[in-house]
Amino acid sequence: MAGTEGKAGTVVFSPHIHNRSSIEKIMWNVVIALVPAALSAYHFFGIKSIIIIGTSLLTGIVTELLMCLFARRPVTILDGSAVITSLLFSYMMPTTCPLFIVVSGCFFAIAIVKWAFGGLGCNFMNPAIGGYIFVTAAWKNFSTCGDDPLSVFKSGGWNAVTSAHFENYLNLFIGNIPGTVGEISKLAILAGLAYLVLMRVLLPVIPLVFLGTAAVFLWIFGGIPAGGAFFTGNPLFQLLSGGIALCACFMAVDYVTSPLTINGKIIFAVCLGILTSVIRLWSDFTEGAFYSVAFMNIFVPLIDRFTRTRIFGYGRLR
Amino acid sequence: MDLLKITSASFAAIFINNFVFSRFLGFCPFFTVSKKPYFAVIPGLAVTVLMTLTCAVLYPLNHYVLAPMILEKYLQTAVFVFLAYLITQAAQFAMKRIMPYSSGEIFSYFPLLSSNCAVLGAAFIIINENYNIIQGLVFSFSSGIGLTLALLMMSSVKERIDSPHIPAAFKDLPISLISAALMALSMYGFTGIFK
Amino acid sequence: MKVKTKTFGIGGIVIDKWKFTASSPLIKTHVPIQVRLPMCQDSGKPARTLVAPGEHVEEGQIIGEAPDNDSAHIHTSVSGKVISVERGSGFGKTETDIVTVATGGTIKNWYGRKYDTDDLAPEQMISEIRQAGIVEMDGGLDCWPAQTNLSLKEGKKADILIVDTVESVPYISAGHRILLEKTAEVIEGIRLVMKITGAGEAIIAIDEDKADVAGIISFGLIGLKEMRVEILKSRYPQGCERELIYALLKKELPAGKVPRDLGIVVENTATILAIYEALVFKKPLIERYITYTGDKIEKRGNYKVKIGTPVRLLAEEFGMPGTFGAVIAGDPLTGMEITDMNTPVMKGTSGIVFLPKYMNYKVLDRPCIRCSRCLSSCPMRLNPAVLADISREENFSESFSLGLSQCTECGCCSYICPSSIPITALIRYGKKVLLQKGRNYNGRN
Amino acid sequence: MKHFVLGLAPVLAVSTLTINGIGMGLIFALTLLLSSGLIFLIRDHLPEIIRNSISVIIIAAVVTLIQLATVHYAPDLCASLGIYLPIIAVNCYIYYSAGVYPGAEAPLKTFKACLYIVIISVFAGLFREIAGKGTITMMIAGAGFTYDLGKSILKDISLSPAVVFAMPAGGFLIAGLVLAFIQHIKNISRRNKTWIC
Repeated sequence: MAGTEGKAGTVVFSPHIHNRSSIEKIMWNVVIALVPAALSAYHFFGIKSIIIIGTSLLTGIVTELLMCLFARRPVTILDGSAVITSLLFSYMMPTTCPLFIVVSGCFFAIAIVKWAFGGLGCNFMNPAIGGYIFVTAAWKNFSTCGDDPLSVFKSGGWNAVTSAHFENYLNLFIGNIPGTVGEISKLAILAGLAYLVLMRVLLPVIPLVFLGTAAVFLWIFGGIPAGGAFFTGNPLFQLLSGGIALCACFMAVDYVTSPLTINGKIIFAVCLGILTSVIRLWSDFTEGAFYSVAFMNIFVPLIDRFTRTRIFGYGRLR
Repeated sequence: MDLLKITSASFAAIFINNFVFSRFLGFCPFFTVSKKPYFAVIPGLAVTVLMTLTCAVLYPLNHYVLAPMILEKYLQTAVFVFLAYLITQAAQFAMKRIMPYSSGEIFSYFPLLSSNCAVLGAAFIIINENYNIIQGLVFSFSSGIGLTLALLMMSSVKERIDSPHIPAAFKDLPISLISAALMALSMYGFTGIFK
Repeated sequence: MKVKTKTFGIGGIVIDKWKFTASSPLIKTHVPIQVRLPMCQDSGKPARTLVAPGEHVEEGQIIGEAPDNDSAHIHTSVSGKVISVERGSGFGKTETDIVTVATGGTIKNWYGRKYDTDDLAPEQMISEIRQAGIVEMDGGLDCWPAQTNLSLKEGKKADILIVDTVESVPYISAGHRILLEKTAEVIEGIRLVMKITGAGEAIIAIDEDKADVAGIISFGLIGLKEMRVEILKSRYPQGCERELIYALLKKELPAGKVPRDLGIVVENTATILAIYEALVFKKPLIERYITYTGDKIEKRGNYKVKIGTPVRLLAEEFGMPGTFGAVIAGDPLTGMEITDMNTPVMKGTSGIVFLPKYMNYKVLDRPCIRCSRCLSSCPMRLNPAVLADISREENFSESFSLGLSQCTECGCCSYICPSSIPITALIRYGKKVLLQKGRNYNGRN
Repeated sequence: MKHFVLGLAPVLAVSTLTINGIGMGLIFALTLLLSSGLIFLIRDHLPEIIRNSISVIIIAAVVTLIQLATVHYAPDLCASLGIYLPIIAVNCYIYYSAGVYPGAEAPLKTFKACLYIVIISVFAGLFREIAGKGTITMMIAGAGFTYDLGKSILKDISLSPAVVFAMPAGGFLIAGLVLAFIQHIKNISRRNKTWIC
């Protein structure tokens, strides 16, 4: 019975009941929330996208198994975290991506970013994002998409967007555009987020603040790089193109790599929004959301340290 | 316009050409930093002040003493190293006088001497790149801020990599190096912003 | 009529109540054939044993003398012969004497004569309460003796008496039944406690689940201006004194303080009834109401049992399910698991609960995924996962700023943790080690 | 061990080309050998108050000599090593083995460390160039060769090199992984002796 295991065995053991929530329930709920994006990828890209997703899944699961054996831990494939990482990683890859990049990125994500730190819950960076920044640094031309609306906008401005017929917001929203495997359909991503919120897996604080901040920032400064004035950006186009929706709804909200308290989450998300806009507008990279999450993940323990809640009964002594 | 250039140069020195993540300087403080952010920021700022000070001393020395006498080829390294050593020793002494209680705790595992390669590296980079004195000062100051940022990042991450869950093979230095790799990769996203 | 319900701030959990026995009336049990009486049933020091094997004892006789003012006397609950005095540990406490008495002899009628309490001074009443060995019978194992809770500093008076009838924990319903069936006695008891402490006001805090009680109490309070009823939201841990005070008065109890430092006295229903009986009938604490409950128990209900009755005898009398996960003394969230069925009912035992197998807590101790559920369920606004970590590593350098000693061990974090980390048990261990190292709540030696 | 690894920073910084790695390793090892040998000889005869200062000056002098020699014999190598050549003078492992940092190393250990430094530099340079650029460069003072693996072996360059290994992040990564491997072996064999000693 519950009680006499470990050091805690020497004290009275309580409570004796549990609400029977588990890591598996949370993780597989996230996997379910990721399924619509895969379906949309199949609908718009056909079998190519499924090959990439499948390769990533296989690599992820095999790597997880190997790392469990290497670290002499119980095999944790069934807890679903490796599946989530592989799915998210494959969603960030373009359909033209060679498979060896998918394999090596997914291996890096799970073996180095997650397991070198001790497995689930110990990593400081989201594994999928870690894999993404690795492959974009290693094989930039193969692992980023050249013809999605955001790249077209960045290289040619709004005229290029209209000439490529990307100005239809409905198409952008549904996903009838070129892009990476999972990020194209914002509808599918939002459906997944809605499912997670309904199942009480998470509070939508980070996605809303992240997208809101990015929208405001991109509206104010969006016209500057092209030589325009302030307040001439097009936040709707910016939010509907690129991977910001995927990033905000699935990467930034990762339990392990986001702050604990609500205040911390808000600070985190505001920084994410600003960094994403800065990288999108001025950097060499087209999509800043993933890089900004990678950068802010480093500061999460610091944010946690500075947003501790005031303990009940502290601070009002006498 | 000049101000804009200076600002962008200093931001580039902080984010893109970060001393730790792209120049491999300042390793010793970076890998020995503690988890308390206070203990990362104070030494970082001390190094910043030290770097600016060293630059302010060494730059005129190089330009007005060594260069006219055509000695820079022969004496530059020796003079720079020795002066930087003296300045760091003096700074350490001064710090112990200014804050006798906390500095003992901070600098016991973090001797300012260990930041010597960052201090000297800044001076050599300034000479190598033919910066003028203003550029040199801005560069060394912002590089110091970049080093402080790196220390802050490492102290933040220390909270996770000090945990007992890290596999035995990766404990301590390997995991710190891998974390540094991930940090460097994430800083890579800023390329192109400050040219 | 819509009553505005009050509750505490952040944290807490909503939990299924499983109050199967809320409608079963209080029943007096048979006198057991033997009782086992541990000499330490409260948070104070163990009592000194006064009897030897073979001696005859009368019901209500003091057999264990409290060494100081912060401990409680132990009385024998039956007349009979002392069989043995043995050393025994367990019950989550240090090793103490356990006196076993075999029943045989007269059964006293305590309710024969009513004593007059009007001309008793508060000090006299407190000494009578001490003589009766009354403790706070709120279900916790470390229950304070009542006289400690009631005696304020010299010359000081309490402002408010809070009567805790909340019972926010699952299963337990004895307090509810006491309030329902012994309303007059409880109100008289409240009057007495107010007289002892000098409180000018009494607030009876009632859970919104117990609407029937609220009506009856309000009816009983007609004409008593100094007492009023407050309805509280049904949330765990509403019964903890810190949360209760915050919910009712919006006052935070500072760290390291007890309610009586703020002029507040918190008493629960069972204790008030015991104080009433001790003062009016001069009856020591030898019986208490417990809830005997669990799945598939025919005779589950609220019973008046002699203190010291082994659980084995209760199980023989009321039956027990064929398979069960655990037997809990007290409530399932803060109580103690019984591994030895000879464990007696003690002064602090509020119930005996047979948990079904599927509900039993399993320690999986998976890695923490930082879901922050424990953080948002903690009523003390702590970070339980981090506290569990530092307790596990015995690294207490930051224990003060993280508030390790502020944990009330309510069990919300363990209940809600998806990784099934035994957070509460780890924190309890950490507090114990910290205490052994001689640190107090503010981290100084 | 910690000082040794941290002292490898200049090797990590320049080892994006094979020849740079080899050159840096040799220069580093030579400096270490000369300076710690000289300091070991005279150290005990110096009064304590100027001991460290003299040690620093000796190290700087040795580095200057080696720098002048490099400029003379291989100016292109000196140019590609850049600031990392003079920076060796404040390398923490050299300070450590010279006794400027507490806990000086025995001279025999310094020999071993030199050997390790050369091996590590060669392999770091080779691996990082092959993985990051797909070439092997052995050009020194205008002589030597550059061997393109992609063109000569694979013909069809479908497996493009991972640029990340030529970047600083790749240096960190390789160092971390190699170190982890060494620690793993150390844990398995459970030797009490430290790795380099």
